[in-house]
Amino acid sequence: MATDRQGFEIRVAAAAENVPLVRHALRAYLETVPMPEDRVAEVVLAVTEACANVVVHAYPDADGDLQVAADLDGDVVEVRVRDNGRGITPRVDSPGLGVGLPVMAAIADSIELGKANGSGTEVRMTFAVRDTASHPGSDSATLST
Amino acid sequence: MATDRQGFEIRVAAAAENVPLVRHALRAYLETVPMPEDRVAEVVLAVTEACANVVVHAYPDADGDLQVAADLDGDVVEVRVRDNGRGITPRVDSPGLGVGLPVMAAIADSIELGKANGSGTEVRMTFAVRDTASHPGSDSATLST
Amino acid sequence: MTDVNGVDRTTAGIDVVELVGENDLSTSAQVERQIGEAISAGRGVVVDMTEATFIDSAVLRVLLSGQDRAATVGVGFAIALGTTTGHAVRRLLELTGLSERLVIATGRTEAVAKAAEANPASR
Amino acid sequence: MTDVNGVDRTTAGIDVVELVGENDLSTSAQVERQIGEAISAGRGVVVDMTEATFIDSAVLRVLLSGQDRAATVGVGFAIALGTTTGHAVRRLLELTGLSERLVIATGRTEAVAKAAEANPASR
Ligand SMILES: Nc1ncnc2c1ncn2[C@@H]1O[C@H](COP(=O)(O)OP(=O)(O)O)[C@@H](O)[C@H]1O
Ligand SMILES: Nc1ncnc2c1ncn2[C@@H]1O[C@H](COP(=O)(O)OP(=O)(O)O)[C@@H](O)[C@H]1O
Repeated sequence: MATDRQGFEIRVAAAAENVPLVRHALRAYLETVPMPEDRVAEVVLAVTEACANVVVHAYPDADGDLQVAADLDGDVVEVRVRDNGRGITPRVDSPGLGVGLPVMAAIADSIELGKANGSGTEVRMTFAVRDTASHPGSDSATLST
Repeated sequence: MATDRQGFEIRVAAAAENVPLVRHALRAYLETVPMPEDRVAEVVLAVTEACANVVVHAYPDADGDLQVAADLDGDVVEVRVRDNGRGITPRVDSPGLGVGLPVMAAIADSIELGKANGSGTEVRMTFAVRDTASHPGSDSATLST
Repeated sequence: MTDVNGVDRTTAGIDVVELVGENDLSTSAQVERQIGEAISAGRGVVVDMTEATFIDSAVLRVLLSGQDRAATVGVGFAIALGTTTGHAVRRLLELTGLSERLVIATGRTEAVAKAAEANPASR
Repeated sequence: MTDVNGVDRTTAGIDVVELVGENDLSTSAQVERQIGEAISAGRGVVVDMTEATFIDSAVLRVLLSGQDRAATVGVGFAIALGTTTGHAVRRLLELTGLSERLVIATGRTEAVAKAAEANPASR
């Protein structure tokens, strides 16, 4: 059984080609906590969307870091995605599909967006380790084809 | 000087024509807390965007309520916008401009999106009463770097 | 609450759609219609927000799509701001970067002149 | 890590763009190019995601714009899912309502048949 407050931390340059690395490292971490496999896939999707936003939006004219940290606290995994960029800035001309934040909000049990120390953005998401009633439908991804 | 934990609460049908009512009631409440006038205008904008999302997205096929509550806790106003709708659901065909959530995140010191009890969405935003902490350093995010 | 918005027709082939007081998703359809009617009739548009105290992103969407439609049709389009324009209006334009994307003038007269420049009816 | 995606040309005038393993914003431009080349050449497209374990919204955007472009040009477009398609792929399609907006088939053969129905080259 996993001990509380096991931690995970990674810091890479905010570049698209690093997002798979972050994802794989996070997935490896999540495999050490008692979370159903399908739920791990969803958490990894939500965190990928947050990382993609750092790559696409945080540093319009410069290089910068992408940091991801995760902790298991009791039955809840908290993941924090952080940058030192320009802070959340609405864009009417975003190159994205515009579903990143709502996808994160739909998957996570809660999501908090805050200003990181100094500058930049911190996205904090929580996910119950066991797939309880807090997100109905998340385990019934029945796409009939 | 305002006492802590002064409260504000309003509940209306989730309809576009009620959003101005909520806005005016909230503005009247905010005028009782020591917040600069321009900052009140921004808070009211962020809350309007959250209310608009309830009207546009929360109840696709039904009627429902829009609830807004606010509290002053020390130097921080917390506003909660709540519905009992379908929960945050990403849409690629949203009729909106897609800047609602980022506008809220840019204006608020922090924003949390969570599932309301049972069903629906709760958007919780905090705003420092005095404009000091509204930018850098407002958050004691603890990602050891 | 929200004062009544109106439309003035100028001699320069420009309709002035005036946003008075607060406008949001509850009035944005009306604003969209007023802008659309002017453009459909081949007239340019000024959206006068000198007396606008508040707009939300639903109104912003209407402004953007109005400007895009005017450009497609080939008529002028400009926004008028002024000293009595509300802080929420300026803040929203600024936050979203639209203060750079929209054609914005100080006061109605300057806005009408800017819109008329792009307007075939006035050339 | 991400396996290499490939493109197969079928006899039915359909190119099959195969997404293998994980795809996200780091590979979405490549996928977009592959889809775009097929459509530009007047061929229909099947995006075979039967072996796709993961996609993000950057890939979703490419799928949607591919389908839109195919419809504009008048060639077929379909997605193939299968039992080995990853949970994250199905969940993202479902969450965003795209499982209803995209033409989705079970397996490559059925997807090619669906795309060929809409494809002038195969009629
Ligand atoms: N880390 C970030 N730094 C700066 N801006 C951000 C960040 N994350 C999100 N944003 C802003 O929030 C908006 C909404 O993000 P999202 O829902 O993921 O849609 P998309 O990225 O497709 O536009 C973005 O367009 C961007 O303006
Ligand atoms: N209260 C809510 N209930 C359900 N879905 C919501 C709610 N608020 C936001 N959403 C979802 O989040 C998305 C992003 O919201 P927003 O950034 O305000 O953009 P827009 O409303 O213009 O699409 C919406 O398109 C919608 O799918």
